[in-house]
Amino acid sequence: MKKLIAMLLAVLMIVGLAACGNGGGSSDKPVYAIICKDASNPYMSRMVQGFKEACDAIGVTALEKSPETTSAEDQIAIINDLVAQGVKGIAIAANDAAALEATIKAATDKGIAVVTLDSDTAGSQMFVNQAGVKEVAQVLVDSVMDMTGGEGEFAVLSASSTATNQNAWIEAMKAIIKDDAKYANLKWVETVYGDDESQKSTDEMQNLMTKYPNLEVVCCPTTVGVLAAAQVVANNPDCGIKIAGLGLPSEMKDYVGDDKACPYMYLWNPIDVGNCGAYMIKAILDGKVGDVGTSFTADNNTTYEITAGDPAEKQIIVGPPFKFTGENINEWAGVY
Amino acid sequence: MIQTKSKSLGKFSGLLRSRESSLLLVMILLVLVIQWRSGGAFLTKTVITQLTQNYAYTMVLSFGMLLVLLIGGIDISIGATLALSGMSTSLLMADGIITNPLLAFLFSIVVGSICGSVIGVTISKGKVIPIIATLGLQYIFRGLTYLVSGTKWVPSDKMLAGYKSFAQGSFLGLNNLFWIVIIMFVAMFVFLKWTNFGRQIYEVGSNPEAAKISGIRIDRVKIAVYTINGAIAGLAGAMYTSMYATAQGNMANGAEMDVIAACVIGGVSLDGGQGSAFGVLLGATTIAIISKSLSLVGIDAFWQQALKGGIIAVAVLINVIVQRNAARRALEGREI
Amino acid sequence: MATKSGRTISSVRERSAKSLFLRWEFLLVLIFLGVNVMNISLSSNYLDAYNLFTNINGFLTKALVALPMAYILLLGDIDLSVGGNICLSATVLGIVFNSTGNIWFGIMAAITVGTLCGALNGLILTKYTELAPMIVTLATNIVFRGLSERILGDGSTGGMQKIKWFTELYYGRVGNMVPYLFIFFCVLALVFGLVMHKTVFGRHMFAIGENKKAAAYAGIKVQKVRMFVYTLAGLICGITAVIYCSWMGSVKSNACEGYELEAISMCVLGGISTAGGKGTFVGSFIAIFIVGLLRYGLNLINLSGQTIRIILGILLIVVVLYPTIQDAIKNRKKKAVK
Amino acid sequence: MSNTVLELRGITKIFPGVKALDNVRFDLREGEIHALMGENGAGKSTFIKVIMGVHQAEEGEMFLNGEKVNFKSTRDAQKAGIAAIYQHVTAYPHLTVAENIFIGHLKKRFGVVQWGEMYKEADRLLGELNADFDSHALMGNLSVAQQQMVEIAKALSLNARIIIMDEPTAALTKRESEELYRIALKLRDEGVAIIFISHRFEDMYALASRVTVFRDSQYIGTYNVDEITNADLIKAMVGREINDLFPKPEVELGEEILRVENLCRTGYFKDVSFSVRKGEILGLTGLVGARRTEVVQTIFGVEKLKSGKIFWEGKEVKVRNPAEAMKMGIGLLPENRQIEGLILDWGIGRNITLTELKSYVRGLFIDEKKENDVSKELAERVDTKAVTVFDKASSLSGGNQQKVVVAKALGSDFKLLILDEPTKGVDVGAKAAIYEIMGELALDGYAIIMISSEMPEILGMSDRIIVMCEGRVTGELSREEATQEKILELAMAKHTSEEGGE
Repeated sequence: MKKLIAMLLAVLMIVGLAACGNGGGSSDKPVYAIICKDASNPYMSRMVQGFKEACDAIGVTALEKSPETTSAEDQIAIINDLVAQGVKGIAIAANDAAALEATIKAATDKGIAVVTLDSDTAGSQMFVNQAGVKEVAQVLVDSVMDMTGGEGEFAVLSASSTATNQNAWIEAMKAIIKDDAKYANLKWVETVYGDDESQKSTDEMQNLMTKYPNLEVVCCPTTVGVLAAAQVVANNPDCGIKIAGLGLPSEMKDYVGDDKACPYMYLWNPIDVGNCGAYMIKAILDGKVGDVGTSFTADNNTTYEITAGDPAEKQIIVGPPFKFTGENINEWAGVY
Repeated sequence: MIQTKSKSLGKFSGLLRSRESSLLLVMILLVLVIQWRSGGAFLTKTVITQLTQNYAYTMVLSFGMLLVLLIGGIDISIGATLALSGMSTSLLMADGIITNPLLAFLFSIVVGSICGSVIGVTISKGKVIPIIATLGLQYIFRGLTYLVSGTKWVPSDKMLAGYKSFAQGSFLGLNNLFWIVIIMFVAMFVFLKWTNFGRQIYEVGSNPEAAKISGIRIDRVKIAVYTINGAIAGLAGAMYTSMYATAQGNMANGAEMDVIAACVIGGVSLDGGQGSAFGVLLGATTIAIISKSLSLVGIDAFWQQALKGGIIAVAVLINVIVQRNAARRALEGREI
Repeated sequence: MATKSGRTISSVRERSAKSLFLRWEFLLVLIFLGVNVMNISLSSNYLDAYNLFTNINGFLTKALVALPMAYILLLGDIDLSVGGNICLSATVLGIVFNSTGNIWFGIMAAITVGTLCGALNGLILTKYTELAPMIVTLATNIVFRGLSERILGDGSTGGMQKIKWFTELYYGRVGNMVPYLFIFFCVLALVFGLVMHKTVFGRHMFAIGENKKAAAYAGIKVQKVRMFVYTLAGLICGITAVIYCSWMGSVKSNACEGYELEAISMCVLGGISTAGGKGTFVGSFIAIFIVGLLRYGLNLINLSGQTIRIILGILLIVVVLYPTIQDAIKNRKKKAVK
Repeated sequence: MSNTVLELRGITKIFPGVKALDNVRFDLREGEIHALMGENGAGKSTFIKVIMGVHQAEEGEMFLNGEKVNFKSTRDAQKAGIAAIYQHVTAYPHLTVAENIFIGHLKKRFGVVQWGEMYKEADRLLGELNADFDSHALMGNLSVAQQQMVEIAKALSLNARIIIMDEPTAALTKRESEELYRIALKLRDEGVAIIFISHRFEDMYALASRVTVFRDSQYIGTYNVDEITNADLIKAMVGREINDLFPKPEVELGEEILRVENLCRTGYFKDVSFSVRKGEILGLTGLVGARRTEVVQTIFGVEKLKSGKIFWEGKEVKVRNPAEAMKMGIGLLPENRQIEGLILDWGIGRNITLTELKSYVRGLFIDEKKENDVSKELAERVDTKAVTVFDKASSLSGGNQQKVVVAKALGSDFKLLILDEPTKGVDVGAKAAIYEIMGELALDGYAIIMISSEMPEILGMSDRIIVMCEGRVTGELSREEATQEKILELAMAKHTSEEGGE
């Protein structure tokens, strides 16, 4: 008999444990959900912050979901859960450019508005592009151009080899350098992958410095990579290497400035991106979004011009990349 | 009767001695090949210091794993223990509760040893198979790391200056972290060779039944070994966070695989009773050299993973072939 | 040979009701019901069959590899290379499909590569029996994933979703409700269960897991069985790769990470003891759905992925500790009696 | 009369299903070698384990130099000055000889192990025993005899006042045994009390002053060695006349079924040749380390052969694995039943049917009903004491476990049965039953090879006896010409056999 009681206890334990979860899913206000790329990325947490602020303004409940691993499979599982919960809109930073299409289509068929932000995927009704792929690539190439003084060796330290955003920017940078003779004597020595992990990014950065003694600039189109690279340069000041790329001001506060490792860097306000994502969902649900080429005014009374995107058909640009220099870095460090 | 050839080799006896000297030979050969292939870029002061600094924490972890393997156990949760102890220490530093670096190191070690003792009790008193106990606890510790940090990072500017500078500092030309490795190696060598408890670990691993009859309390030895292993993982957590000056949720993900490989290459047998501190030091250094030099030698990023797996497999096969020959030679030695 | 003292031995296995209750599977059924009760009470739309099946389909790819993993654990071995194997097989499918333009070649290639990878594990482990399966399959896992990373570089191979019938493998449903994959999984699980419990091969696996030496002396070709089981695991990885491509449409080198540990947890939860030889298939079958639906339920109440991992970790440890707790209760009872 | 050093009274030890020791008495005087004799399974080894604290007796008391003691582990016994040398040496293969000697009492100063001192001391002890290896050797590389010498050195290092030797000469050659006698007598003269366990009379006559006999886990009596005759001692040990114990039926021998010619396996045995005929019981005997088990393992296909020929029913055959051997009709009952012969956690029914599972398949699946019925019939045929076919093999006594293994063999139609130490660790009652079954099998036309190191059993049951020593066949004796002395002489005659060494 004692064993039976033990068994019932085990079951109750599980039920009790789970019941203490934070609240049921069926509150009356409509729910907008946001899905990040993975669970531990400060850029993503700022984007979620923006998304939540916008949701409060619109008067809907915001719901943040992050997958266990940075993979498309986990994101698909989350989308299915959200559809089952009957959320009204989903904003997703896709881990794969194609894999989510069928699942998103199943959601949109059910009238759920699905937008992508930060990194795009097929099937999305609208890509909230923080800054055009070409614009980002252009600013990165120009920074390298400026920091090398027009010619010299430079390398790229990217996130993981499967990161859709970074790969798109790298392709665009290659195209820009090939088309314009101005960049002819820039020598792109190598592209290495830090997998968005401090240790691997540091190792790859150190290897670059050893393999290419007269390397002048390392361009890091990822917030994790740029911080690791800046730290390596700061730790051996006489290496004479400059860091360019995209970084969070709060992270890079000690490393950005004229005499510092990273003269200047670019990024955009992830909070704006999150914010804009929420309003896009509202706009789609209200049927305001027309075809490519037209424009509309969202509830945050800013007008957006719809341009053709790839792989999502429609995309809007939140704004040009923002430049952080020694002067304005401290001011923005508090914001994000 | 067989006459053992120990007399000619001086104090140390046969087989164990020869495996470590052959491993040293392989390592030296490896360094020479890398030096030649990388055009002399490997054996420079900067690369060696980087190598000793970046891989100090895996070397330290390998000594902890040596103890666990010696008693015939296994621990695949050391990556998660490292992350939990490193993250909790960094969080307390960010909130200003821990103000001096030494206290931070001690706190991290304490958290690690708590995790280790939980594993020890589950395996010894709970009679759970080591691979399954550490698999389950790996999920729990990794989940706690994210839970404790609320999936956010601890940025570098929130870390104590003294804590970060410790990792960069050096003493008598050697990096501080590498000093920890040296001290750990000496301590482990003395502990395993000259202390009573050290010998008991070999006894429990070599012949558990005989050890039990002769009055050694097996459960106590197991709990002690796993607790020490946890404490070492805690120390490695502090070393990792001070070295990379940030604390991420996914740090040291998969570190346990490299550490097990280092021990196996270092001649430690997975069934217990066989292995030495010197062998593990060589094994860990070999793994560090391989990981560090792959990109230096111009093997492109995409071959690295495949090559690393191949090298582990080859090292394991060589170990078995050496053992088989020794057994066959012993058989042929018997006069019939 | 006359029977000596006429002592008779009964050969009828009587099933006492009590013994049925105390079996491991009953506890799992209890937990399974508990999970469902919890899910229903937590969110009303859990019972929506369509969404339920969509979610079940989500974890069936992991569940497929749990089937051969049960056999491997039964033998007292382990296979940490299933994740890498599926990733490599899926990569090969994508590459072959894109180069030949014919999906059938892709499918054949994926299944062959998967089976060969499994056979490679088997070959090494049966030729060098002293090698620990954990370290060998750990190394081959890194090699398989490394090869797929080498082939794909920073890109990915895809476009499989353009073939309509191919995507139906995963998304297709009978009567727009029960997915083909679910039916395929249940049939495969039934076959695996019957082979394990009712056939000579299954009994041999139990014997090997329980005592390798006694099995060898009883004329069982131990190494042949191990070789077959590892190759079978490879075959199932190949098939899972095909289904993965039909589901995802494209493959990256970080696909299927962690599948091996998930599969092992499902089997251990199902009562397959890692010391080999014990455990039943029904237990693992139920455990697969316990893990899958528990995750689904906890997701429904929006627990973060990490908290779910903690709960699964705790569940795994509690379940494995259960026999020891049982013995402790029994001993205390015995001590009290004496 | 020197005073009593160790005394045990009313010792009873119960294992599941069997009473290993039943109200046993024993006393040991200072400076005395006291022999403890009895058949296999009489409880000698269990008694020693009770003294050493490995087992705790349910009833009875132990007195050391007059005061009551109770040891929880061998470490307590060692601290009290009692050392034991077991038959199956419990060594640490990965560690050096020196460490094996000083296990549990490492020489330490301020907590630091003094290796130099230990190696020196170990070499001194080994020198005293004039061992031909030194303290740096790895224990795993040594032979059984060498490991035994290390155990003796260990006892000396504890300067124990009481030393227990469990069957020490079983693995030693004549020269090594005499060496051991010299050491034992030297220790005795230094006042050390020794309990010497053996079932070989010449050990007892050479060393002991008193002898105690155990039979069926009971105390029979203690006698002065010079007052008791050989026959009375055997009668006390065996409890019955030899001849009526072995019901060996007269069987008319059939034609030759198996012949092996100069089988060799590196490191184990060389030029082993013999043959066996239908209905014949061939005894294969020798000391521990004679490699008899390895020979039959090779015939049965568990291990590979280096060279030599095997003829089955006249034709030369290659036996690559046990399955092939069994298909031909060769069955093997392995030496240690509990590891190689049975799956302890399984029911006896499933154990019995394991080898011939294919014959119980109906359609695709195993017909469990048929399987249970056949296993019931086979188990009853060998009169196994069990309630149901589902009783776990581990719950049975040694004798019954052996009957299950025999029942398993009867399930297949073998022509040759190899029994490796069939009655080891089996109580006397079950022994008689096993001999009976062997007799009946011979009558049924089975050829039987019986490996045994018990002289009465070999003499009583075999038609022909092959004697081996250290991997070589040293002689063949017919049933009529065989005596215990001749067998022993051949068993220790390394390389002195007629056809000259290698």
